[in-house]
Amino acid sequence: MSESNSVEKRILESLKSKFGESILEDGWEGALAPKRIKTFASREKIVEVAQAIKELGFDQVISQGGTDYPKDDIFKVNYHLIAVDNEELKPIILSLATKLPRNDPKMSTLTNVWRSAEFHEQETFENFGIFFEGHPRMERLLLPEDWDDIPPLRKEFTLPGR
Amino acid sequence: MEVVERQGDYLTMSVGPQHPGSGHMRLIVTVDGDIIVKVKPDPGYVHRGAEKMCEVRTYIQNIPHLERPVIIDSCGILFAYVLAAEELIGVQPPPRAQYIRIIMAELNRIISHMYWLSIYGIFMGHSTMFMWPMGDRELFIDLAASIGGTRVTFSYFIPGGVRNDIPPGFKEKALKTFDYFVKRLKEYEKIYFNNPLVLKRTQGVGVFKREDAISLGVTGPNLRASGVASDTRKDEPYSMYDTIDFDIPTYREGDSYSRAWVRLEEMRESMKIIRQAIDKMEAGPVKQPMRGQIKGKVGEAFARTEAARGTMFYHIVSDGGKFPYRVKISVPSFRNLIAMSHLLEGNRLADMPVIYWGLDYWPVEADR
Amino acid sequence: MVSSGSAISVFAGKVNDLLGTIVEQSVKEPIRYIVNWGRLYALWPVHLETACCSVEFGAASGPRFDLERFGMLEAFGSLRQCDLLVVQGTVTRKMAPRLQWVYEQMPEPKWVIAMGACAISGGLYIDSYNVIQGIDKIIPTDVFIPGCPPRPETLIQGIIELQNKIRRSRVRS
Amino acid sequence: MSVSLARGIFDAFFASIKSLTKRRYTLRYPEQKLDLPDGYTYDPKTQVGSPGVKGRHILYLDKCTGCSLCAIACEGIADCIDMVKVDGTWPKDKKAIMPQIDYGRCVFCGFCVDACPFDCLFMTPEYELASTDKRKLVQTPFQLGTLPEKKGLVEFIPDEKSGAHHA
Repeated sequence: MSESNSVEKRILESLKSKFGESILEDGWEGALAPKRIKTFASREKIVEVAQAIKELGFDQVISQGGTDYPKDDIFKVNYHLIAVDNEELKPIILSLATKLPRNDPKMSTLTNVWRSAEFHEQETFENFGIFFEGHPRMERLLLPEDWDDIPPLRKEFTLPGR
Repeated sequence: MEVVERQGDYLTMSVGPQHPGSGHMRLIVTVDGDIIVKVKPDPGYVHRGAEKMCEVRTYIQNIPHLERPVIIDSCGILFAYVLAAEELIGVQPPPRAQYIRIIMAELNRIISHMYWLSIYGIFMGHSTMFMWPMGDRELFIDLAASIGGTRVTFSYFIPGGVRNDIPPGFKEKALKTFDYFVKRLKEYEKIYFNNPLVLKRTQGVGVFKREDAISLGVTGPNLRASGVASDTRKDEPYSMYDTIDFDIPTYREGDSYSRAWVRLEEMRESMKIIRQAIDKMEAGPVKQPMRGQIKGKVGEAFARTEAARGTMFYHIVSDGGKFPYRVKISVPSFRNLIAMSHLLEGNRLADMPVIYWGLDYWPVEADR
Repeated sequence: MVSSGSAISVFAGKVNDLLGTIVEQSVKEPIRYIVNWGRLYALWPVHLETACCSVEFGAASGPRFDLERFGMLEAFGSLRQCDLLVVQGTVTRKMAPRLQWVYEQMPEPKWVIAMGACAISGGLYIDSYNVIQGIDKIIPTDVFIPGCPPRPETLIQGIIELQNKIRRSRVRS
Repeated sequence: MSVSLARGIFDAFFASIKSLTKRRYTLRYPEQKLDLPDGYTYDPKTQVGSPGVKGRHILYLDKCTGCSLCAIACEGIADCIDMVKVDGTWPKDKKAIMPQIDYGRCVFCGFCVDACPFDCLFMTPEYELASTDKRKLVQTPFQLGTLPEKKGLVEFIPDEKSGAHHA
């Protein structure tokens, strides 16, 4: 356990040396757990941080999704990254989070860094209304063509009869 | 795959959603003659809003509808949810329950691969290969149903263990079935996998290069067919997989043929895993009893497992209430969908069913 | 003269009616039987998969349950030669217009089977924003097969119910 | 190349021909029925169920107290259980309300059985529920109170010599 923990610590340290303490600045929970690394980047710096994470060896986006926090008036966007082609990093899932204000939900896309983020970002766009600048196809994917309600995964959207 | 831009008339047509070869999705295909130039997938015909529904259901009530997206692999999709929910609720399943989970997950993997194999057969017009796996699949369905109660949707894993013990006489029944099935697999190889007609249609069709497969986010058997030995059961052993000895079959070619072989080999490995799990299982409780309303602690948890189609990932955020605050389901089919247009472009229209189903894309799972 | 002539014509008309009913009764019933018998064992289902119940439909067409014993053949390309629509599971808002188009394109007579809880009433997805709560709201439905998904035996039982219904049904002239 | 081609085709052909000698695979359903085990039951003390088939429910009317815990458990799943008034006097059930199940909605997950603390709601292996009338899918407490007759006869036997068959 200690050995695998050292890999995670080393990755976090290398990110810290590049971007400072802001990489840990998440108001929710600790940054390091066994096989889990939680990082944070502001939306201005996220492409830069993502590039650095990719260079470390994380080559696939396993999941990307948003969470709506109407109380704090923000959206939190999580990218979960794995390494399929790097023996040392294989057990680790790295989460890269960012916060967006609810009245201006916009951030630049990470499809240029990881191509596998493409459909995930499209899905987050239709479910939350978060706009990804520079995305090749920012259009509806799963919802019906005639959807005219607010994006369904926002908290103010309530299910009928609930 | 390189597409040579050609002068001439392009024809755009949509394949599906009512089409014998498409399932419940639509592909908008542009062809030049019979060469596919461009493919735009149009999923969402079975989008049922599972992620939103999770927010108004308790951790237990979420179980039945979370396994519906992929009912042929219902334990596979539920496994990661249960692991993430256990982390939030703070319960640990007893060891016997963990072995039973492995047995069920692997049985589901075989059931899912058999369904895939039979449809793969009928897509190539090989009716025998539809009938044989579809029939032998029933043996494994009977095995799983004797534990789970229903034929495909078991609602069997719950946070804290499994809902019931395995029935008496399961071991003998399972071993008898495996002995039968191992011999059947050899016949499958004869009539299908080594059949020259099938070789001609699948070898070198829909080739995925290793780098492309990684960068596009392809997962599961499709990734392993391209030479990347990536399997969550080995990478990040969850449950009791670290006590079990098994191999990950990988192939280098990355074509439709090797994707079929990966799945065939995986069925053999799954039987190996179940045999070991049955032997290692000791008597004991199968569930940690819980009293009162189940609540998750404030925070977030994520877990991944290896389902039949690839890595299943759940991200659950809890605000301390009885309902999860947000459940993000990341399913392998959805991540394989991006590869579809990449693979189809430049191939012939006649090869489309082989490539499409060779990816084992399950629309209901992708749409959620 | 006039009155007797009209009496004769009335009489002739009555005889004609009576004969007509006798002939109709004696011919229509066998014809109805024969036509229905022909329809009964040649149910050609549309290959429209709406959701996950298609797995159990596939299993029912497999060798263990073998729907072809009941004259149900498997997948077909053309809607124009099909007379049975098996709605295999959830119908979403995106799929609903397609389902209606498929139904409209099928020739008369046609029957609809709602397979699975989602097709009957929405099932698990009672409060989902994207699911139609029961297909009998959009197309007329003949047989309901409960289950999630139904066992292939239940599907076969539903098809036997449908065949009984066809056997009873009237034939339009 | 041509030798291996011929050999491959011959192998495939021979493997298929061999299956002509095997026994019939098909379960002739309406005449033969599978021998299913008993229905799913649950022990509220140990919180563990029994491995059993999840089919139509059985309600032991004399044990039901009308607590409507099953309906609450089902509310977030399929919402198929309604508590309805039943005729007669029930010593344990003062309000005389009992569950009525709409099989047009039920998904046979069995969480209502887990929720019942009085051992009165279990499942049976009955699955023949298809109907031409949607209203007939709703089963009243009295309909749920009857045990199905056991009709199971045959078992599925995997046997590579004679082929998998039902007997």
